[in-house]
Amino acid sequence: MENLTFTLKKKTVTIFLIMIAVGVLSLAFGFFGGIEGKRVAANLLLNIYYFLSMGLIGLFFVTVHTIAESGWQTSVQRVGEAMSMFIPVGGILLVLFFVLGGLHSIYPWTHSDHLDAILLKKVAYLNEPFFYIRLVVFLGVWVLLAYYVRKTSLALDVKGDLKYFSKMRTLSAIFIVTYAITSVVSSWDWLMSLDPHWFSTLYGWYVFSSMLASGFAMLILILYLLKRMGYMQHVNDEHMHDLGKYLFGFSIFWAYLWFSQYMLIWYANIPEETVYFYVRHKYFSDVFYINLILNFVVPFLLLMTRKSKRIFGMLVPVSIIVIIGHWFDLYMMIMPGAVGGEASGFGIVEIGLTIGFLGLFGLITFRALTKAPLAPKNHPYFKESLDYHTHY
Amino acid sequence: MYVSPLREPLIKGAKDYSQVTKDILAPMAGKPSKYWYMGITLSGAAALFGAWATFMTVYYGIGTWGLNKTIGWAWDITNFVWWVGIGHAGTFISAILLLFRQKWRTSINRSAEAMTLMAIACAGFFPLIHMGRLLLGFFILPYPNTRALWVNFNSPLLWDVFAITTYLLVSLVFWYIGLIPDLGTVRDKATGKIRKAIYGFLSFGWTGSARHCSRHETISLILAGLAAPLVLSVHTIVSFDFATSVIPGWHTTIFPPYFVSGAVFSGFAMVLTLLIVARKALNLEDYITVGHIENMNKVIIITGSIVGIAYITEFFMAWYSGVEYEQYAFINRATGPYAWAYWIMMTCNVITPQLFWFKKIRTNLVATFIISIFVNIGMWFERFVIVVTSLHRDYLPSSWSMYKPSMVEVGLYVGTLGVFFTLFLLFIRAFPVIAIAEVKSVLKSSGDNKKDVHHE
Amino acid sequence: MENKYFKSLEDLRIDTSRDLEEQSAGDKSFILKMQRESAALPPTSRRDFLKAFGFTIASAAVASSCEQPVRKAIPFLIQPEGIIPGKASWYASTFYDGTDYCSVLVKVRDGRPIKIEGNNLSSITKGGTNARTQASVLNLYDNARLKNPSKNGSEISWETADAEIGGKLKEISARQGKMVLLTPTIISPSTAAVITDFVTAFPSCDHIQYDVLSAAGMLRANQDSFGAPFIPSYHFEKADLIVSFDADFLGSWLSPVEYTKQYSQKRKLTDGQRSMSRHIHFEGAMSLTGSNADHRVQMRAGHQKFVLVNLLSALKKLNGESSPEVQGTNHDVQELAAELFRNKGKSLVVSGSNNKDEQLLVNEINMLLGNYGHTIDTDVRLRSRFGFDSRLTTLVEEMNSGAVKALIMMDVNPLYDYPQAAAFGAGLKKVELSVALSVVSDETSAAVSYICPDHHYLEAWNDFEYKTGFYSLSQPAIRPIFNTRAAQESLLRWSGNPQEYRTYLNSYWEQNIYSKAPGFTSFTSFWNSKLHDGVFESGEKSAVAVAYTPVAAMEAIARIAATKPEDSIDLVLYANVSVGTGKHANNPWLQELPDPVTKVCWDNYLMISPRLAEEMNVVDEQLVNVNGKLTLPVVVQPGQEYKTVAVALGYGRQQTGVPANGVGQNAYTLMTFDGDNRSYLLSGVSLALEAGNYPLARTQSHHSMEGRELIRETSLEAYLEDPQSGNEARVELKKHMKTMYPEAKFDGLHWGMAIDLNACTGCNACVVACSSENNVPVVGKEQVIASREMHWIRIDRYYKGDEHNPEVVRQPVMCQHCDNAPCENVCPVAATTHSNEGINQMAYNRCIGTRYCANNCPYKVRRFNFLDYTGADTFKGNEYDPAEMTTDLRRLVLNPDVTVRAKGVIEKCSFCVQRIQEKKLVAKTENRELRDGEVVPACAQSCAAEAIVFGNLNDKNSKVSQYFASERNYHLLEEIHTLPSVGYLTKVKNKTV
Amino acid sequence: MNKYITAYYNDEEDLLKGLKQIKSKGVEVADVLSPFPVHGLDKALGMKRSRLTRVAFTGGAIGAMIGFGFQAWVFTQAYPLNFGGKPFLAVPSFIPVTFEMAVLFAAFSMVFAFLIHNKLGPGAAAVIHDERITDDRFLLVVKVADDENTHTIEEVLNEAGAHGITLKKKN
Repeated sequence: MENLTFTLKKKTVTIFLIMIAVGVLSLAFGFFGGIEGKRVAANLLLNIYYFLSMGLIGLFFVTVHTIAESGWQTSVQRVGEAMSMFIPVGGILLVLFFVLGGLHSIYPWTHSDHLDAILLKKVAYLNEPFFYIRLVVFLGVWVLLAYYVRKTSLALDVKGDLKYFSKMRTLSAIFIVTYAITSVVSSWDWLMSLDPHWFSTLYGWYVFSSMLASGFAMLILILYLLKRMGYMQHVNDEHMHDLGKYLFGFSIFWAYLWFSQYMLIWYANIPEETVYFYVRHKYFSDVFYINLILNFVVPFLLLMTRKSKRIFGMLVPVSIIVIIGHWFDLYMMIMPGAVGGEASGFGIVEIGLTIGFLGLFGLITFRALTKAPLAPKNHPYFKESLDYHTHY
Repeated sequence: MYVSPLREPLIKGAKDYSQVTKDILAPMAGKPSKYWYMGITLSGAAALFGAWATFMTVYYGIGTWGLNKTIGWAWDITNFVWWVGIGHAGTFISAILLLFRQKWRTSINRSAEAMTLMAIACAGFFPLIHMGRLLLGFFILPYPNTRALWVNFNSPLLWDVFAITTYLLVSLVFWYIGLIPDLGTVRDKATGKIRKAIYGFLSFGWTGSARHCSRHETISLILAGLAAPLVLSVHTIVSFDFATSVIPGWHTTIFPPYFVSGAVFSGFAMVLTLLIVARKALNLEDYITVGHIENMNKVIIITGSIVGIAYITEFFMAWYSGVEYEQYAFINRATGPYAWAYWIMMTCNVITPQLFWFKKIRTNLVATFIISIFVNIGMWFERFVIVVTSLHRDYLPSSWSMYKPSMVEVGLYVGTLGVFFTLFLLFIRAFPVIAIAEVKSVLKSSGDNKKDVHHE
Repeated sequence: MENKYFKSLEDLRIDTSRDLEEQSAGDKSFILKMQRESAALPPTSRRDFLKAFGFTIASAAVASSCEQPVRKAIPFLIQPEGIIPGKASWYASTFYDGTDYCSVLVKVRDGRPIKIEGNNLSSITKGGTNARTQASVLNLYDNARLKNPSKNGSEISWETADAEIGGKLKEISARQGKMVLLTPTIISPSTAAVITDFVTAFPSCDHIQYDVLSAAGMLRANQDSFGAPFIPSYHFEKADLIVSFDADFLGSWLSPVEYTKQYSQKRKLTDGQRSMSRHIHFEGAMSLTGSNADHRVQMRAGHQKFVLVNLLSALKKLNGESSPEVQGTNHDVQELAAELFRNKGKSLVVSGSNNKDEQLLVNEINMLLGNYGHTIDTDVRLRSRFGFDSRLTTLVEEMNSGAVKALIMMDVNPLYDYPQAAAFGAGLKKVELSVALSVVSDETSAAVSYICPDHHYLEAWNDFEYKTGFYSLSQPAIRPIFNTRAAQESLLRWSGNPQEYRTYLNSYWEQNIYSKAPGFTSFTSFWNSKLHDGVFESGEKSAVAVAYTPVAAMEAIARIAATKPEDSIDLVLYANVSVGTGKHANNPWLQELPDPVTKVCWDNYLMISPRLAEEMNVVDEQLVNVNGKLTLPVVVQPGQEYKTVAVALGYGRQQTGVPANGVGQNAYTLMTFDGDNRSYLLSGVSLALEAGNYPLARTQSHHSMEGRELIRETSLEAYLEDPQSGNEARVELKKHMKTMYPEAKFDGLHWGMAIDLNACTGCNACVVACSSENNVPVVGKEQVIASREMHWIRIDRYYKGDEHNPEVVRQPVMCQHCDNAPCENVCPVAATTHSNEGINQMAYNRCIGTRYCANNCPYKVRRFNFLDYTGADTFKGNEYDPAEMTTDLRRLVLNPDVTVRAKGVIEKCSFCVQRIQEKKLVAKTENRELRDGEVVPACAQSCAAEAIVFGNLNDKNSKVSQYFASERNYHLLEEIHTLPSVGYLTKVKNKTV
Repeated sequence: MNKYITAYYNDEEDLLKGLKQIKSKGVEVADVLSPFPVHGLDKALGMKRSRLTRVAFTGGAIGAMIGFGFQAWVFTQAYPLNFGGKPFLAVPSFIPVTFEMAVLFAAFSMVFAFLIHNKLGPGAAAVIHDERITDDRFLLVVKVADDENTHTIEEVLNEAGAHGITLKKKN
């Protein structure tokens, strides 16, 4: 049997630390380099939300497969668990961000002294105390569940008792149900309310689909890195193929929801809705198309064949493109409302901060991977996962 | 392939291949039972009622229905969407579960697909009959005509024409391609000459050659890959019928995924309704086990909960939007003259499926049967609420109105139910209700006797 | 791609315009040329063959689905003179039915009158019409028309009739037997002369004029006040303050078309007008006029006289005089008096009462306010409504006593509309010779021995002097359809004059009227000119001068002051704007016309106040018996005075035809006399609940705007301060009007319509005009109950505020012709698209009836042919035509320019596209641009208030563009960005806020 | 000419094992007939992966192009009409039909390719070696050249545990 204990090399840690340093420096540049505060705040929100969501998708990956009782994913389950360990970090950062002025700087509805007629109607929901209550509830639930899922999973591995397996299933069900609600509502709170006049019922699911695609891309990327480091040899082409199918499928799913939302608003052309895309067309037309190309056209065309899903040579570049693509998708969701058409931009702050957060996310995830064997050998479906081959 | 001992067997009883063939072909053999005759008489009578209603509609006009200037659609489109929704389970089971490697689909996919085809046929009837001038219905086809006039590609109804047609054709092909190996089995087991000739013709010359098998598997898989987005697209486009409009309660962006989810929800409910009866009547309890039922119930909880979240999202967003028309539309749903329909929908679709969280209930056949009927009813009312309650009080209060169905509309609905059950009863007699070849392929790994085979 | 097929009339026009430049040919050769051209289309190509092939394949279905050809298509063998196929002729004429008067133009297509429009040359009606005038063309094709002279129900020839009736008359005359000629008020000078001739020939003959809507109270009051019975001219356009006591002057009082014209002129705030009249209305039942008032006061119907006494007293006090007061009316009139006093000479007080004393008080008030000579003109008098009710009372007595030997009834129906119809009927049986000169079979014609059917007015010659010096003419617009004869001619014949009435009329005018018209070289040129114009206004004044004496008024005050207001339930009998007196009850358009207040059609009912309803524990449609005589369904009417109930007259016809027979109840049976006069008010009515319900057909069932900004409103005060007031939302909305794709541009024409909510009174004339112009089917009561009425234009009526005393607002709604039309997007077969002139157009023969467009229309203006209402369906035997609108006779009214829609097809307002095309063609042949105001849709044409303006939005100088540019302009539901081509101007009420 | 030997197994695992053994003896197995697709058989028989996916992709691409192209042609060239102020080239509106056309073409091109390529179709003639093939037997077919010794082959088959070894001739 291969080596299941992952050790983080110094060199790798150094790389992550350098990335974090780049992030800190560009943040400093943002604050002192004449960049508008709103833009810096919006970038912070973007990255915190993006990587927090990746952590959540990691947890989602583990839990959804647990309740679906599928066997194949057990061999990559640890990666998902490790990703989920970013949730507490991201959560704290998010709270800090809101508390330390982020909320006031980019959310128009917080300026309670000059609200217009429409916003006054929404005060019962869009007010700060309630916002913070929701924030704490969402993050609290996520952190607790991430912690317990991880703990139970490790216990199952150590003790091999099937009662942990059934506890795992219960926890997973609880997470899926709560996440179904909290992911939607949190996206209204943190993203949709940046354009407080605008509304779309699909929004929550749209954001979720975006995060789903990018989360799986990240999972593939981490798996690839692990394999390059010589670990995870039990993961074969078939597993990669399945993950590739997810990436392919979720990219199409994202495009489907994007189209549904866009087309319906385009079609009815009601000003209270079109205002959202109007601004995006006017000031962000480049990003508008980049978004579609990176997130739909590229994965759709490149991952269509069976072969492309089975080789890292194709899967990894596509994953990177998708991660970049959904970063732009979030950019599209956040910037017009938070910063506005004129003040938005793309430069050192955007790139640097993202690198920094990527480093932080990588560090946390990889450190989490060192804490447990890379494969849950005592998982009842682990054997199934090894003896796993598909014909398609 | 290794299968964890934790998993329950998908096929009960220690069967060998020959036994599987025998068991599944049994319902086709011999004379139909008394119950079969009773069933077909009843459903045939319902279909005749529908024929009368069709005549009334075509001859006297849509005025024989309860519609009016404000409410241009009611039972017709409600039934249409309901049937289309039911028609989603088959393809969902075959395509999406296949892509997600759910082996338990093999016992139910054949009948679910057949049900899909029948439901789509029933569904397709409503957009036709709802036309004021059915005889000119061919106008919706983009054919070259003397006026050089084409159709309106902006219209969701036109998209429906393409979507429903494509879905029907692809589902038919998908179902039939899957049926070919089994038709070979029927042919080879047939005793009469005529029967042999007919099934010989239908089996397309299937021999079971490894080459054919391999390509057959590939094509099934790609068809599944095509059918999966197709099945999403169909109900998505149906939802566009409403969501593209400007009517409060119709125009909302969540409709596409919410409709798809609702469709799968109602489709599984109908599959359950049928199969709980069929497995008993056809002695197929070993193939369609309680485990299968439980799995379907899990799908029902998930889709039911998604639908529930969508209901609540819509309601919240109507308030959040600050648009008075939106707000009124939803208040009116919950408290207006059609509030009863709304609460039936809420009870049947959101509350009752939650009972499936209890293992006792989701493994209880009677409870499952009852809840599946509830879901069927609830999903019908969901469409009724969307169609009628939204229309009857929209923008200008001067035009607000009420709707009451007429006997002719009842007749059309009952008629399609009659056709549906008639076709299903004929299907039982004409084709194997379970995919024999597919069951055999998982028999070793998931049969009851697997432990004897794998003693590692 | 070659452009061989006419995609629109556009192409057609372009093709032909070149030829027109070559030769300025007449219309006929132009059409021929066009046909020749279409015959010379290029030969078919392979693609055409394929298309044709495809067509053939579909032919089975096509054969079964094509519209049916005209059932009886008979070509002209010899083309009649003056008829050009496809081109309308117009004749000036006059509509007068004994109550309503209107100078009209008759549109005739292929020899059939198909549409009535107002005559702009008349300075009385000034091109305005009302619903009944618009509908009168359909009476021409009434299935119940009397088709032949008859005797006791069997057909006879005119010769026999003349011989028998003439002989009998001579015989009776010889023995000095009493004869009576019963007519409505005759305003025709020549007919009056004919009658004079008749009475001269038969000296024992008495001419009695009988008005169903009587003004005898006013006639008598004026007799006492001024020494002569007359009805003056009122000038609402000159009044700054109008106070009306139950006078429904926009609906039924005296001359509603004329008054609507005057009233709206003073109410508009367009064209720089910055002031408007203030209208205060006292009434018990909610009337059309009352609902338009700036300030409506609920007054028990029977308390009017007391309020008038108090008002007079208050006014006198202000004038330094004193007059008695009456207690117990709950109306403080001090403020009103002060306001009136401030507007001396610029105010107008009117009363709808038929009580002499009340009219005397009104005279005194107006005199005190100095309104005579300003807003009231006694020199030019209204010549209609000159009947004295007492004369009929005497007649009935005499008939029953057997004194009357011969009774000739011309255009009257006392057996239906006389309160003691039974007594009249009993008396009639004792009359030796009874003759009816009616147009349509009715209760009276059914009871007489001889029927000598008269022409319908569109078949007849006639002249009128509606007001002193205001003459007008009628001329036949069609040859008599049936074997009928002018009533005047019958009288002439029986009095021994063999002249045709036309000749008689001609010579009458030559002798008596011609002299009043200076500047004509010959009578023929005068005659032709006036016949063309339809009107002649001589400018003469009444010959009899009058002088006021207050004595009678003082006596009236004393009489009233001696009584006390009672706390009883009062019943108001009123004539509505549709069937009115019931004379035209057999007109399906009028039957299906929703009442402007209750929105009920096809029935009359008992309007009661919400409070009384609550006390009696009744709800809508529950049956209640009135005075033990009549059982009626209830309509709970917000704004109705607590103890005033009301019933419309004109229903409950029994012997005319389908659809009038049996529709509603005859409320004339409730009517009593108030002294000498018919009383439209009953005090002390008893109401008793009866078992059961009676469904009413109502086109609007929800009466609140639910707080939506559908009708934007402001007060005059606020408007003068800020013209945008009431319309602030538009400024805000304009800022948010973002779109995903650029707005469509229309080069050339972009049609638009503006509706001045301040002018619209809700009279419904437009609804009938639209039905008439556009062949809108009548669907009958059951279908209206099922909410399937077909009207292309409707007048939404909402109540605002308190249920017990709400404000009423109205809004005409038709297709808004949205430039971002939600309906067009969704039609799968492209049956409804946007024209390059901004019209939302409907291709009926492409429509397959999915109703998707109707669902998607936020305005709900699209109508669906649920059943075969028109008989245009392919299948036989499935027609649904309860109003018998598809008989061969009725179908003559169809406008050939507008497709008759088949079962299963959506239809809606087209902005009268046929009129647009017609005028465009005219402009093209005359080689000029269309002029603003040249194209007038039927609704705008019919509107006496001129509330509807239509024109080209691309022309910044057009009237509609100016309206659109107004701060008052807004669009219905503009927040959903449908970009309507119809704009509304905010309603401004002259009220203190 | 065209002689062949058939033999059957009762279990797919025996078949796969036997197949390996037979192949190692240098006997070419022409075809295996089975009641259901046996996993690993394609590899054992050395079959190439099906190219049906390419057919499907091509069909789908053609369908999409026809769908989109036709709609665009109708709305911008053949008969441009103003529907509710929408642009003539209303791309979002064209997506649903384009998608459906792509799926329809992909599915049908592939199904027809499958049927034609495999000579399957309504009423296509089938050589039924053994009626139990579609029930529970796994039959293998070994083609024999005219000059070949059938006996050795039969021996090999027998050794590999196959039953019912029969020599047949094709007409």
